[in-house]
Amino acid sequence: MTINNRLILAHLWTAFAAFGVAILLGLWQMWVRSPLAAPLSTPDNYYLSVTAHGSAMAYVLTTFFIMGFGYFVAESALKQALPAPRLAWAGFVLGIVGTVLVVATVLSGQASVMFTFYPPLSASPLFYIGLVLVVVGSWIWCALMIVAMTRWKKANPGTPVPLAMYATVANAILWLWTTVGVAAELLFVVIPAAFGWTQTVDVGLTRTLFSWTLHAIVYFWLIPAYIAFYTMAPQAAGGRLFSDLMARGSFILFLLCGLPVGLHHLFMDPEHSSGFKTVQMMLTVLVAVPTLLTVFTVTASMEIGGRLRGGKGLLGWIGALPWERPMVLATGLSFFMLWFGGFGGLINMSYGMNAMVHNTSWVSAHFHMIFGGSVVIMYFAIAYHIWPNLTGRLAPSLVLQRAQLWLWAIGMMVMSLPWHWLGLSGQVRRVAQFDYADPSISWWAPWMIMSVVGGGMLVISAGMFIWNLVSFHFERTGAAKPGPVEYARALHPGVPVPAALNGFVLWNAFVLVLMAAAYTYPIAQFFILKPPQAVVHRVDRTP
Amino acid sequence: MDTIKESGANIEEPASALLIQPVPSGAFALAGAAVALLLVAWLVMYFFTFLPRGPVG
Amino acid sequence: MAVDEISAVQNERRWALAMGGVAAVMLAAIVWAGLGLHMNPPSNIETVDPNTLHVAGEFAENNLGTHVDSAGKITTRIVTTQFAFVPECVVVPQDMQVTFRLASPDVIHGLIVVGTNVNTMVVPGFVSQVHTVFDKPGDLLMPCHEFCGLGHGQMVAHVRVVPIADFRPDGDGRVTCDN
Amino acid sequence: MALAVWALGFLILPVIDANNTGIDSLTAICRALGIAAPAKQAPSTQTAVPASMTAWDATTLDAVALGDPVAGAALAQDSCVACHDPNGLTTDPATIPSTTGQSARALYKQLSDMKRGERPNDVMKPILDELSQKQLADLAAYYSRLPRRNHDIHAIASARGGAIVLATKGDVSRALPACEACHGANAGGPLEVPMLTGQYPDYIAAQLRAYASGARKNDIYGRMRRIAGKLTDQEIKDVAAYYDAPR
Repeated sequence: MTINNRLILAHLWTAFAAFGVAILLGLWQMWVRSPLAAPLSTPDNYYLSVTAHGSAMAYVLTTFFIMGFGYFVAESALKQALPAPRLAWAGFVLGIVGTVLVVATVLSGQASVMFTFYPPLSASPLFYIGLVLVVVGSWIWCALMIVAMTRWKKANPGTPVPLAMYATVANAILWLWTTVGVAAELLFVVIPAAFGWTQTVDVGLTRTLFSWTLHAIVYFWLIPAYIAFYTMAPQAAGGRLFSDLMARGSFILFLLCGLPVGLHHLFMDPEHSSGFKTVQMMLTVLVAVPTLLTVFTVTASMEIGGRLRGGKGLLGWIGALPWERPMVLATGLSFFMLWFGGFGGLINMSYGMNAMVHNTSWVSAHFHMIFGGSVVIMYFAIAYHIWPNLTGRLAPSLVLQRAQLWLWAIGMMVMSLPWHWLGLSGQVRRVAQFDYADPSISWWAPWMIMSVVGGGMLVISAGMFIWNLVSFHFERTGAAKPGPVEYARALHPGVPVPAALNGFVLWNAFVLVLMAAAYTYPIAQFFILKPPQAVVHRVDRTP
Repeated sequence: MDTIKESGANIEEPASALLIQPVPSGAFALAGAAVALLLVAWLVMYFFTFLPRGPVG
Repeated sequence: MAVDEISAVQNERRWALAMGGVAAVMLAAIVWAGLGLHMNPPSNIETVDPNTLHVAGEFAENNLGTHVDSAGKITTRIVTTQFAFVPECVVVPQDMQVTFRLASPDVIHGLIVVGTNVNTMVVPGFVSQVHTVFDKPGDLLMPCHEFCGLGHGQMVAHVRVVPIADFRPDGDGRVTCDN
Repeated sequence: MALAVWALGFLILPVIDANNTGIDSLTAICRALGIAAPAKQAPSTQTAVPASMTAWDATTLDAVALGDPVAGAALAQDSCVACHDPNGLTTDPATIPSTTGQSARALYKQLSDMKRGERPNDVMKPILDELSQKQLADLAAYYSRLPRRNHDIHAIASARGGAIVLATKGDVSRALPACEACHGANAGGPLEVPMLTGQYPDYIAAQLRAYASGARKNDIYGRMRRIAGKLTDQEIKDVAAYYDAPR
C-alpha cells in the first residue's frame, strides 16, 4: 500500500477533472465544424474553446497524470517512502496556480492563441506565466524522481532499478531536456513581448525553439502508457516480460531519439534548410525503432501469458488471454489504435510526403489516434489498475470498466478515422466553418456528422470513466482488501543488468551530443541571418 | 460482480519454463503482419496519392 | 548472462533487423522522390521585412498575382494577410512549371492547394517559395491552414488552372482571374 | 552512415534540386546550410503604388508609443475641436467620425494617410499639412486616451440577424471574415484597425461604400476594399446599424 495516497489522488483527480471539461469542449468543436447548427458558434468562442481543449488535454491532463503516476511508481515499485513529500505538494500547488491562471485567461478571451501559441500572436502574459508555473511544478517532480532512484540505488547496491521506476526516471530526464526549448522561447521572447517590453519578435526563432519541445513532449505523454505495456499488461495477462534488457533499451532510445527530431514539425517552413530537415527526418525514422521494439516485446510478453493459459498454435494464445481484465483489454485496444496513429505519423515524418497532409485534419487524426487513443486509454487502464490500491477498495464493476474502454476505442475510431481522408482532401485543422454548399467539399458533410457521433461516444465514455473512479470512493470496504500492485517479472529473472542500463549518465551525454548536432545551427542561424522581426499582435486588448 | 484476482503470481516457475517456446513465433507472426500491413499502407499512400499529386520543391 | 536471455535478445535483434529493412524501404522511396522527382519541402531561406512589405518591392500590392517574365518564367506572388489571400484568385497554366512566392506582413499563415503537394507555411520575415506543375484544369481550393486569428476560418482563396491556350498574359505579362 | 546523411542533406539533395528550382548549385548549397544566399533583384515590372506608406517599422512604432497626450490635447483644442468633440460627438455623423476610444496606432495611420493624401480628405489635408509627424503622434496619444463615445441605446434595439452573423461569424462561402475578427476587443488583427463600437452608423456605412467603390483605398493590401466590395447595400446598412446597438 502506498503512503502518499492523498498526494497521488490530488494529482490524478486534477488531471481527470481537466480532461472531463476539455472533452465536452471537444465535442462542441466537432459540432461547430459539422454542417449541423451548433449553439454559440462564433469564431471568438471556437478559438477560445480550441485553446482550452488543447491546453487542458496537452498540458494539464498529461502533466498532472504523469506526476501522480510517477509518485505512485516511486512508492510502489521501489517500496520506499517518497523523498520530500512537502516539496511534491509544493510542485502540485505551483501546477494548480498555473492551471488557474491558464484557465482564467483563456476563458476570459485573453488567450485565444491555441496551445501552440505561435508568435507574433500574443496572449495575456498571465497565460504564459501560468504555463511556466505548470512546467516549474513538473520540474520539482523530475528532481524528486531522480532523487528517489538515486537513494534506492544507494540502499540496494548491485540490484537493478525496477523497470517501472527506471522508465519513470527516463521520462523525468526526457522532460527536463524537452522543456528547455519552450522555456527559452517563453522566457526570452514570448513573455517579454507579452508584457510589452519588446514590440517585435523573431518568428522563425520562436518556432524553432518550440519545435525543440514539440516532439519530445509527445514522448513525455506516451511513456506512462509504455510503462503500463511493459510492466502492468504482461502481469495482468498472466505472462512475463519477454526481455527486461530490451525494455530498458527502448526507454533509453526514447530519451535519445525523441529529442533531436522536432524540426520535422517545420518541414513546410521556409526558414529552415533542406539539409537540417533531411538530417532530422533520418533521426525521426530512428524514433520509430523503440515503438516497433515495444510492439514486439509486449506482444511476446502477452504471448507467454496466453500460452501459459493454454493457448495453442501460432495465434491461439490471443484468444486465451484474459480479455476480461481491463488492463489486458486496454492494451489490445491501444495497440489497435497505435497502428492507425503510427501509420499517420509515418506519413507525417516522410519529408516530402508531409506536403500532402501538413496542418490538415490528417494531423489532428494522427495525434488523436496516438495520444487520445493509444495513450489516454492506457491512462484509463492505469487508473483502474491502481485505484484499488489508492482507495483501499476493490473495483465496484469491471463490466463498466470494460464497456468504458470499448466505447472509448470505438468512439475514437468513429471520430478520427474520417479526418484522414478529409485531411487528404484539403480539410484544414483549427477552422470552425466550412462552405458545405461548395460542391467540391459537400461530400464532407456525412463524415463530419460521423465525427460528431464519435465525439458523443467519447463524451459518454469519459463520463463513465469518471463515474467508475468516483464509485471506488463510495464503495464500502468489505473483508476483501486489494493487494499491492505487482509489476511484471522478467521471463528470465536474475540477468545481470549492465551499469549503463541502470543509470542515465552516459545517455545524457549522448543526448547532449545529438541535440548539439541537430539544433545548434538551426537556432544559431537566426543570430547569423538576423531575419526582420514581426510586430506583436495582441489578442488580449483593444488594438 | 467480478473482481480482479491478482494474476501472474499463480504461475509455477518450472511450468512456465516448459510451456514457453524458445522463439515467440506468435509475436513474430502478429507483430510482423501488423508491420507488413503498415508498410503496404505506406507504399499505397506513396504511389497512389503522393506521386500523382505532382512535384514540389 | 543467462542463456535464455541471450536467446530473447537474439529474437529481438532479428525483429529489429526486419524493422530496419522496413525503414530502409521507406527512406529509399523518400530520397528517390526528392532526388529523382523533385519532391522536396519548401526550404528557401530568404528573408524579407514584413513591416514594409506593402511599400515597395515584389510584394507591393500591384505586383501580386501571376506574372510571366521575358524569359517565360511563370511566377505567382501572393501575400497572406489577416484575413485574406491577396489576390483571392490566381491563374496558372496547366502542365507548365509555376513558382509560387509568398510572404506575410503580419502573423504566421499557411496554405495548401487542395489535391496537390503545394503546401507551405508563410512565416513573417521569410519568403516562402514552391515550384510545381498542375496537370488538370479547374478551380482548386486554397485555404489558410495555420491559425492566424479570429478570421482564420474564412481565409480561403482559389487557384485557377487553365489550359495553356487560355493562359493569355497581358502586355505587362500579367494574368488575373478577372480577364 | 552519419556522413552519408549529411552529404545527402547538404550536398546531393540541394544540388540536384537546384536545376529544377532555377538556382545555381552554390546558392542551393548555401540555402541547404541555412546561409542566406545572395539576394536576387526583385523581379517586378511595375513601380509600386502602395495603398499607404504607413509601415509599422521600429521608428513608427516608437514614434506612436512616444506620443505626448498633453501636447496632443492642446493641439486638439486649437485645430480639431470644431468638428471632433472630446466626448466623441461630431457635427456631421455621416462624414465626420467619432475619434475617441481608438488605439493610437489606428488614429496615427489615418492622420498620416490623410496628410499624405493617400486617404483623400479636403478638410483634413490642409490642417494636417501644418502638423509634423510628431504632432500626429501627440494627437493620436490624446484621442486614444479619451473614453469611447456612448452609443445610442435606443437607436437600434434589434440588429438584423444577417448583420449579427456577418459581424460575429462571417461567411465562409464568400470568404468574408467576421467584422469582429479584426474589430473586436480581443481580436489580435492588423495593428491599425479601428474600433467600430461607438462609431456613428452613418459614418461606417459611408466608409464601407467608399471602400466598395474604390473612392477610399488606403487599406493596406485592400483588406477592406475586398470585404466591402462583397457586401450588398442592405448588408452595409445592417452592419453599420449593428455597431450602434448597445453591447
